[in-house]
Amino acid sequence: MNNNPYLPELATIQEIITETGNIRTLRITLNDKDRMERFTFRPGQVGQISVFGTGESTFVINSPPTRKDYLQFSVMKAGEVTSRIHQLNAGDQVGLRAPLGNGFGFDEMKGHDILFVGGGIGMAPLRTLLLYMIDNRADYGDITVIYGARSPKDMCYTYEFEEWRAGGVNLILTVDAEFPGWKERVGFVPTVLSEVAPSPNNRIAVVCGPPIMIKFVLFGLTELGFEDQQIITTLEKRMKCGIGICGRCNAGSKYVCLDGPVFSYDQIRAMGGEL
Amino acid sequence: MTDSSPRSSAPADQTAANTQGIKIVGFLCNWCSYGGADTAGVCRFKQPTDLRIVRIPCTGRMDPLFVAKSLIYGMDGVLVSGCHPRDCHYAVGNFYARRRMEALKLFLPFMGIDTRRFRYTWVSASEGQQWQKVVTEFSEEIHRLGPNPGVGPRSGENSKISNGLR
Amino acid sequence: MAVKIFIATDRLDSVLEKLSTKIDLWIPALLKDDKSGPTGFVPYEPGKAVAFDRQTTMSLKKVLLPQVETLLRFEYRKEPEGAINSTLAVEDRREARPTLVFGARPCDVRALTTLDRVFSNGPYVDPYYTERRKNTLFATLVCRQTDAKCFCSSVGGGPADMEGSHLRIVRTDDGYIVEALTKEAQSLLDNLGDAPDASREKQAAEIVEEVSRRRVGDLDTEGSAEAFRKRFEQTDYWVQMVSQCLSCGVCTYVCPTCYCFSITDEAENLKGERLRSWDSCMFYHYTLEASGHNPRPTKLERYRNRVGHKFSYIPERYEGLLGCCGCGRCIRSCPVSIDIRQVVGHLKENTNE
Amino acid sequence: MLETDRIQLHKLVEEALPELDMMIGWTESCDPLQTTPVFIRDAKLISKLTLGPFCSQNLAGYLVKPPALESVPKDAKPIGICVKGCDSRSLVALIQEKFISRDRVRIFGIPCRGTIDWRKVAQRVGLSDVKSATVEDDFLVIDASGTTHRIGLEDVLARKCLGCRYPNPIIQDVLVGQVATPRSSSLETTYRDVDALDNKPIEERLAFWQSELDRCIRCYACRNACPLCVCQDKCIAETREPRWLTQRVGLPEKFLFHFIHAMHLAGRCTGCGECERVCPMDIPVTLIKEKLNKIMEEMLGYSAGLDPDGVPPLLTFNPGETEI
Repeated sequence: MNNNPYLPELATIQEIITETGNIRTLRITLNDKDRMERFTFRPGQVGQISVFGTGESTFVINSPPTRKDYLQFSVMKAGEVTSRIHQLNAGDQVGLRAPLGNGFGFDEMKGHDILFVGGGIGMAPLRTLLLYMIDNRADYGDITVIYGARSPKDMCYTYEFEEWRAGGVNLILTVDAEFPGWKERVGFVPTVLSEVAPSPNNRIAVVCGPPIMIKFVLFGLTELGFEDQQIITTLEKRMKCGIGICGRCNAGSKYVCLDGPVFSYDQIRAMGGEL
Repeated sequence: MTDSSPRSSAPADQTAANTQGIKIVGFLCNWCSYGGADTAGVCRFKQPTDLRIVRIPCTGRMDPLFVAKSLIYGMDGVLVSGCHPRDCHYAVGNFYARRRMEALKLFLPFMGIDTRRFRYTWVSASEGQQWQKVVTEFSEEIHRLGPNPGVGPRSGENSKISNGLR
Repeated sequence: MAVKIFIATDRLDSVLEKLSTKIDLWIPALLKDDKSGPTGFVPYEPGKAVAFDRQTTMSLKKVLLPQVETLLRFEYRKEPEGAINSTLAVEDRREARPTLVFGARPCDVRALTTLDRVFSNGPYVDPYYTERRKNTLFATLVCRQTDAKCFCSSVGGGPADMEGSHLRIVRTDDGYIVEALTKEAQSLLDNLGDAPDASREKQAAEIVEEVSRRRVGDLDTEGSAEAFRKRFEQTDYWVQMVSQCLSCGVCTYVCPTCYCFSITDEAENLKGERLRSWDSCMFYHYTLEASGHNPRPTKLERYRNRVGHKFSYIPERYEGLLGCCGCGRCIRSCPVSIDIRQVVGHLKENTNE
Repeated sequence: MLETDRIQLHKLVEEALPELDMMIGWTESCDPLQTTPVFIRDAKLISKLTLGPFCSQNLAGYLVKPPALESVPKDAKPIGICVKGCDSRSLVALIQEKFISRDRVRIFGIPCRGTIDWRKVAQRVGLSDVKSATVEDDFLVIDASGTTHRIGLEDVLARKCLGCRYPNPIIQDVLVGQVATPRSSSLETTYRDVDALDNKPIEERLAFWQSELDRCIRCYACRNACPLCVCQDKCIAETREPRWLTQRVGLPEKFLFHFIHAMHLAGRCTGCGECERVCPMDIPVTLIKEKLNKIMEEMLGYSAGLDPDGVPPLLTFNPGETEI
């Protein structure tokens, strides 16, 4: 990065994929080819995308560092900036400040079995780590993914599911209610989790999704015998600077933008409330 | 609303040259005055060109905020026009508006804003000629008043966009 | 090079005028034509009334962290050849000019240690603050106007504390003795006045000596961080302490160590700016997420966060540093007379109750 | 006399507290010239309640901006509240607009002889350290920096008090102390400051507000202290969608904010003066609302907060008023 951490690098949207009714995936490249070549990051690190004139917002880089043709971000339409992003087209310019945040401890996860539990847009941060592990498949044991969405229409990355399965991933899909033509599981993610009941032995669980899902999944994992430090999740907060200065994204003394967004469950417990 | 930097208050008799950039915003109710302006256009009545029209569903939608923001940020005049009282499409919208607009009109000068820059009036959809009269008179009045000096610069220190890039 | 000069009271303005030709000069001044009205730091103008007789209403943080400043300018340019895509240019031009704040107070200067840690000492360095900071000198008054709301000695400072200051100002019976404390400050005093005579110098030394001995405030902050963590979940405590809070931004805006800010874009047509502006953790919108979720939805969580930030989070993050300089402004300006000393002081009482 | 009233208040609250969810009143603060609001559930704290000219805060706002985290259940016991004349008008306005129902409040009405403006005290005794302040008859006795000052109360009353027409509560369940005499009975006296500014040329009015509003730091204390500013977290000053105001600190932002603040209170403002009292930059923001109050009285014959069954004039209309 340059010496002004507030100054975004210019980037161009190469491709936009419509994932669901309110989620779009952007594939962008930095305009500076050299920088794009040298750009490195850890899975789970985030970027601040600028739409100049509207503002900045934080998204996880959900393509893995092992695949560098573009940087991928999935954006759910919610507020001012995300609505603006949804109006952009391929070829449009945005600003990018990345990589920011801590990312997943993928090295410490080596040799372990992995359980991913994702809900809705929460699959985005998991995808980067999942693809990284597929690209380094020998380093990891069993990889099980439980991915749930409200309906099949609300599921992201459906076009990749075959690739994931081919990469040696036990992919379990579920939707909240019966849907015509749906052949996979039906039921809420926490319920499916207790049905699948993965063994906590030598396993790390990585969880991301809406707060209510996280709450019950954490409960379910504890039931299954997972220790707090075996459970990893990512936090979200309103952010501005993204570099641990502006003060708003704190949970206790930790800044989600700088010390996170990835935390283990025991770390989160130590932070106190206000999540 | 673009440039709001303070313009020197103009002398009383304005020449055509220094009132060229005059901007007037008109908030017109959809059912009557917008139709009235349309009628005036269809009848090819000659109208001043410095009015920018914002169509609102009813003068009952008129928030004094719209007028205040326009005048504070340097619009030279604000005209609000709706259905004649008792003719409101929604029965009572303009009755509410009337009280609000009158209060605003009396309030503006207290803050140092020339109340002549704001006018509210009633014009029905068939009154093309009336519309022509209203808008011509208001425009002439604003041209007489000259550019709106505004309430002051946007920021003492940092906000001049004009000295930006290049 | 002058090390120490005497300025007679009636010559102060002419000396400041001379000084302002050497360097950008900020002084504490009346903001309203009322001798007991609000005061703050303003760029020097000849004839402007200096307000040396009391602590300013607004702190000097705006010299280094303006209430609003431009971080970036951007402009979309249409390609001349009719291409649909416009090009985008972004720049972060900034300028920090040599500046002197004449008439700071020890508490205000001490507050900068918190800001320095946050803005300049990583992991990321804020170039806007840091460049201004490097270019700014402080001439600090030995403070003899402490009142019942001051508590600088409780948080590591003191009314004669010159840490971080470049010049010391001592107000004597008939004027001011200004002494350069660092090399870089000495040249500023050249040709501004004569060295003080022996009797004045003696008086100044006595004043410094006397003020140095003063202990201002009796808040004991030892162990506040742990006590805060224990109190964190005790809603009753916070209900009792801050029910009267109005959730306005006064305490944070007058506070010299409150630095939290917002970043917003403002554009007109194809051009615009990215602005940084003061924000306040007392505001609902501060933490409101796009989803509608707000982790600090009421004033209780918000006030708790302010106390926690100053007395627990900052110390925990930054090697024991406190986020409070004891200036007492938040107490003085609070519309409902909330006293942060009580809130912090009671943290440790009967925690197990 | 104050002491008698205080004892009477304590006694009345003591009797009432078992039937109350909570009692909202004033208590002494770290500042001898100002009280702080207090919320009492525990009978032991009743003795801390105080009244008198230092009780400047209008407590009515707390009824719509609850102090506790949890929202009050529908069947909860009534809340007791101390109100001065002007505060009671805010309460009436809140009842009119159905933000609070009359039977949810137990009103302890306190006739008011004016509240003290600490700034006026500072003008007289300097800004040196005020150690203690007491009221003796019509005098304020101040001990500051070792000197005792005796100041006539009239000289240090808040600006709004000087033109007060309603020192006695408009509604109450119990009255504490003796009925007070209004200081003003005419629009001329009440709106003296408004007229003074109105009599100046328009350029001077603009210059006046430019110099006053320039000091605004946009802390929104005036808004948050206002009992009738009920939009609170949805205020147009902070919403980004739609974005009415930027974060800039130029005069247009400040003008627009105060303009809207006042317009939203047209026909609702009861002139309690809280906005002006809480302003850390000493901007006469109540004056803006006073002008609108005057307009409402002259144009529509309406004065806010006097009739619990009335309707604020901008929330209703009269088809017949063709002259406006």
